[in-house]
Amino acid sequence: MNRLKSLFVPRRPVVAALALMAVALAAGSAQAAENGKFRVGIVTFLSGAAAGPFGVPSAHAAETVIDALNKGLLPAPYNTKGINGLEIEAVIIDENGGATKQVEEFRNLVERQKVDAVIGYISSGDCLAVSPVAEELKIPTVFYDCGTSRLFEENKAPKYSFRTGLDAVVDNVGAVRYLADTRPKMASIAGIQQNYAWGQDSWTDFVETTKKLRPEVKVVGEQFPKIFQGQYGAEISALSVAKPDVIHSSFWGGDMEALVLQGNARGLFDGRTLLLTCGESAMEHYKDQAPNGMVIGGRGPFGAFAPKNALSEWLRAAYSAKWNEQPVYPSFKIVQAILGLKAAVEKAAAAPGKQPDADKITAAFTSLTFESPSGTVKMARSTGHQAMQGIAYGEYYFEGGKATLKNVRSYKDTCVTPPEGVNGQDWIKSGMPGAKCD
Amino acid sequence: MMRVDRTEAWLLGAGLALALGALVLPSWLTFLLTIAFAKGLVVQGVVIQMRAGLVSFGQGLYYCIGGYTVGVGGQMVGVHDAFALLLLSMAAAAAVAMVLGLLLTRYREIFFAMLTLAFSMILYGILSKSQSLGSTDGFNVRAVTALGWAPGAGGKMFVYVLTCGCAAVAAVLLHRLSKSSVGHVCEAIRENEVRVEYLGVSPRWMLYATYVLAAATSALGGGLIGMATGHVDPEMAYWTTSGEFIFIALLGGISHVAAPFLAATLFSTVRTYAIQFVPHSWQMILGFVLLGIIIFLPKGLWSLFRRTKAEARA
Amino acid sequence: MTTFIAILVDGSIYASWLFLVSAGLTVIYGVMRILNMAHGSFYAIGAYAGASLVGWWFSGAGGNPYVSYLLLLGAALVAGLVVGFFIEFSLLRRMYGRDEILMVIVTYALLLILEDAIKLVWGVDPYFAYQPYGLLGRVSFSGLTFANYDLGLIGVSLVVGFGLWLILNRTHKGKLLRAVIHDREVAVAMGVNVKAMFAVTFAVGTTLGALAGALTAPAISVSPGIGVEVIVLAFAVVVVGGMGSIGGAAAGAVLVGLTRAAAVHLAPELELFVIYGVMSLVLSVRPQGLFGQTLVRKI
Amino acid sequence: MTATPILEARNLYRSFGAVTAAKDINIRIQSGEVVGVIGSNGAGKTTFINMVTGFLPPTAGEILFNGRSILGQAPRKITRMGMARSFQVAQLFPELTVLDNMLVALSIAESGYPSFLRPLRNAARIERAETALAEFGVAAFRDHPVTSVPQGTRKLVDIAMALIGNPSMLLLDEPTSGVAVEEKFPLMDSVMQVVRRHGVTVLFVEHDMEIVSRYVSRILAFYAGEVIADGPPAQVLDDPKVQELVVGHGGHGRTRRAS
Repeated sequence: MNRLKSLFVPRRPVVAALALMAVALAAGSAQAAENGKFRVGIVTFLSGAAAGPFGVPSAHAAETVIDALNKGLLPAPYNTKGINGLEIEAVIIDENGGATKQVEEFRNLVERQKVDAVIGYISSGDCLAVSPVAEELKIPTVFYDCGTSRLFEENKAPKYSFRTGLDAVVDNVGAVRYLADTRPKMASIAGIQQNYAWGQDSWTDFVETTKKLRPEVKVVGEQFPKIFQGQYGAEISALSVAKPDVIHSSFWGGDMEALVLQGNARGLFDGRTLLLTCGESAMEHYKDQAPNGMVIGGRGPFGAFAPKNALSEWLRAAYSAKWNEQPVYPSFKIVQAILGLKAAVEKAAAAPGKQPDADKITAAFTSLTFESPSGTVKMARSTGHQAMQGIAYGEYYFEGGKATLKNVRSYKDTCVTPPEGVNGQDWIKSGMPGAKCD
Repeated sequence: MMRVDRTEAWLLGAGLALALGALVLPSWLTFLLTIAFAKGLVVQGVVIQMRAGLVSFGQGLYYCIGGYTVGVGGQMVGVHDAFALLLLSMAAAAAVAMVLGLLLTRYREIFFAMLTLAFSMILYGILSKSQSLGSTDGFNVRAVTALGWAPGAGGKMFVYVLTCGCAAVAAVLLHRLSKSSVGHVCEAIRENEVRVEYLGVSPRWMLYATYVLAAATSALGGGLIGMATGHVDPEMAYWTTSGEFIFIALLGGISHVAAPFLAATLFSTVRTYAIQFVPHSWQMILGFVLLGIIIFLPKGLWSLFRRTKAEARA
Repeated sequence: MTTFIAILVDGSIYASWLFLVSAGLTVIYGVMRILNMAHGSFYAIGAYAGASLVGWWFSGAGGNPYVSYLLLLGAALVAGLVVGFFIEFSLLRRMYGRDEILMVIVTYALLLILEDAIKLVWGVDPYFAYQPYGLLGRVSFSGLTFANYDLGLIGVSLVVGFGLWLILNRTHKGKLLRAVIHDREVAVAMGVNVKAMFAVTFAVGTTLGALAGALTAPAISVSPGIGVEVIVLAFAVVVVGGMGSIGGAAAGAVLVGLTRAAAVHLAPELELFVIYGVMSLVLSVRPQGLFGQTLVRKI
Repeated sequence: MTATPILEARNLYRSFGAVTAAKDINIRIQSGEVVGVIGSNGAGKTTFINMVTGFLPPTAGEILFNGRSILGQAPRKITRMGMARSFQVAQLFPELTVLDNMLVALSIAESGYPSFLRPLRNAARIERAETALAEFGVAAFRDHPVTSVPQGTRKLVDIAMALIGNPSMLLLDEPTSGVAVEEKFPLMDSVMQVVRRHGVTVLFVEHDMEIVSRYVSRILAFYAGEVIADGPPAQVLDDPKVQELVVGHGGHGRTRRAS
């Protein structure tokens, strides 16, 4: 053994292996994007549970809109080709696998793929982890979906990080306002949330807002099943026993659809209102398995809640022509991010066909106002890095074989967004001072 | 005893060369290597146990403890010194391992594997419930200092050099362990536990020591990864993370102390390219690679080097 | 009282689901000593197969809606047997006699492959097969409403459990199988064709997994990742009950199911820990699980 | 026989469910004796060794080693007190070399707390291990992995490992089982030579009457968990009960023919 082992002193192998790996890595490292194209990293879930409801509709919409932009097919003001005349080249990356991996992949995107900007991130954990790296690497990064309030609380002076989606506080303040307006007799609420940050935060925001707007309402039950549990037999019984008037849930994806299906089959929603803050994302899936009158939201004026304008009509038509289904809110959100980036770059550019540097892009993006399928977007919070928009809720009805929205109510941005520099949770607790709702 | 043998000289040399590489390597590569070597350290924890015949499907537990200790130390306790944080990580992991080890060392084989998995999932559950620690979103790790010096903008470079240093020193120590009496006794336990008992030493005590040592080693890796990525979250303790460590351990094999580092580098590289070129089915590629290794290279990639050497000699 | 009944019924429904999910896992382990990490993928395959077949039936192809139950069973049977035999034949057959723990890792690789294969076949969009779920109506008692389909699940798992028991204890093949479980070397010496036995066992195990998936499909949205969530649960149940024991899986399922239902109703914040808590507790008292046998080493 | 016996068993009982593997066993062995244990399969010989070495707790009874009770002690503790054993099937570390097997045994014998950093292989240890291997005539297999050495060599290594801690008493569990017939006597010769040189008290279990009677001064005959005879070989082997229950059952004619 002694002699055998000494045969294998790892001299050359180590060197050889390292050399091999270095060669492999170097060979694969892409040439800089100085190929006359504008290279964008797109990061969204292509696998795992968030792929179906969010990631893939986002990736599909990104593909559709980037394709159309490169051909100059979008309506004004985006009828110029590509981004500032440069062809857009997208590098799509799977967001699955946790924050550590995402930080690694983000660095690869920037340093090896030499992307000019990154758009992406659904998971709040990924946003929180990536944002400081974006600042470190000085690369314009647009977070399009994650809703955590902590994004610009941990990254207090963002320069390269932008969020064109809304803070999750907006979802729940809007939800309570909708219930207060449409369900004046509501006396008790209960919640069922996935047991992770999103679900916990959503429920806290919802309950605290309810306490301020409708102090007489009682919280009669709360359930926190494990995320992706899929079976809610016991939770549904527990909620039935609690007999709430309104059941609030921040569920999404397969969990949400399973909850609706199982609860509906067991009569949980008979004579009660179910409110789903992410409900719009599965609008085409419920069919007659969801109760009519179920309140759903789209995390802003997105998807079915988007206003009628040239851009939203174009998106609906182009998306359904290509993918055979209606675009849902994540599709709208990623398009909004891409268009925001285009607007910023073109504002920063000295001349068409020229690529402004990252600092110019971010300077132009800050406090930018741009058009999107969801209407006009103002980057008006977190000193110009956080989009500010209103939100809408409505009731789901399945009639004549078609899903429709009724009783849609929109709440304007100033009604649901905390003032600049105020933490969302603190704002709610202090009774939402300064909210303008008319 | 303190003489440095050839392997050790090579390990230290490689560590030094790689650390100096910080000057010339592109920064994405140094980052990839930081993660790979730090993961390699976590995998060393898996490998130490594998040598003794135990396969932990929950090494993510200590990886996560290491990462969170660095995070909490910087964010909430106010310890910013990298060395102090890493020592704290290892101490925290060792403390937890000392308690859990009492129970776990009663189990072998898949029972051990499943119980380690369960404990790691319990930590995942606790962290997911802890809103003050950011629940499932986790939280960001503060930039670290080194003995009063703040690397500032060069922070990532510093973490890279630190990782190279930790990896090299750990590799030397683990190399010594593998050559030591305990290292061989652990192999003997894997082969025949009853006989070890009859020779006059407690296999359980040996496994206990191994378990605690493995925990500390993995926590060191976890701490370094926390510093490098600047973020920690409960996913670190999820069982699929531990699965990845086993993957890397098998990729490298357990016969040489450098193998986990090489395997981790290869793993990161393969995965990066798989994600880039086949974003929809990179897991499948990993699965086939794993099967291929089990079937064709049962002793890990390292056996390739051994084989070519042996053939050259013959 | 309502809460108590709710715990009992919810617990039983959940337990019967857990049993269906873990029965295949424990059968495979008992006979082949393979702790199959890819079991969740077979569950997912069954769910997808069932959902797509039922979806097709209701999207105009079919007539009688009640046929959909047969379609679910058929889908599980075909998918489970085909995939099971294929994997046994192409992969596992080459690996018998290897270390137990190595087989865990082999099946882990299988899990990685199957998860993406499922995605390649069915895509990431969810599949629905909700019609069979509502078809049976619901029943109300003491202020609670339950779906008859869920209650039917209890019956199905009783049938599956009893069927397995019957096969193992009352048929010749089953007795041979028990001989293999008890002592493989002796069984080989007795002339039992262990290879064929293994192939059949594996296929039966995967079919049970697929059956669990197909029967669950109507109540859920069949989407990527459902398999991975199931596997840890099934492990917990099997480990609690004693690996390789059918009765153990049943006992484990009942214990975990009732405890979890009780937690949901009485202490929702503990729900997340219930399963691992039960598992750690049982194992620290009885390392081999409730019904497991301790192996005494001969020296 | 007034000196304290090195090993004494008093009223030992052991049952496995309904099966009684040891029934009221009373044995006293004096230092320096070489005692043989005979009995057919299942007579309780190995159970006796397992109980004495702490591997198996007796259901009832008392075991004294050098006058001290060792009941409830772990095998490693008993080994450290000076009672070593070998195994019916050689218990080695198959993937390690013969030398490494010895070195592991040696390093454990040297200290109950082996070192984490000091190498297993050092000159002094290797020399001692080689000497021990040479004593048994198996030094040639030094660098072979155990899996590749013949059965007889494995048995010898197994015994060498038991002896390396300088025990005062050695229990040999069927040292010649699994060994080719023609190797049995040479193997026993070399074993007995070494143990005599070390002055170790030996108790050995053996099927083969001829081997037993050749090397021992006293025989214990086991039958169904009981000691049915105890005395010098000639006396025990002539005992009609032993003739009927042990020798008749053993079917050891083959060894006789071979020799």
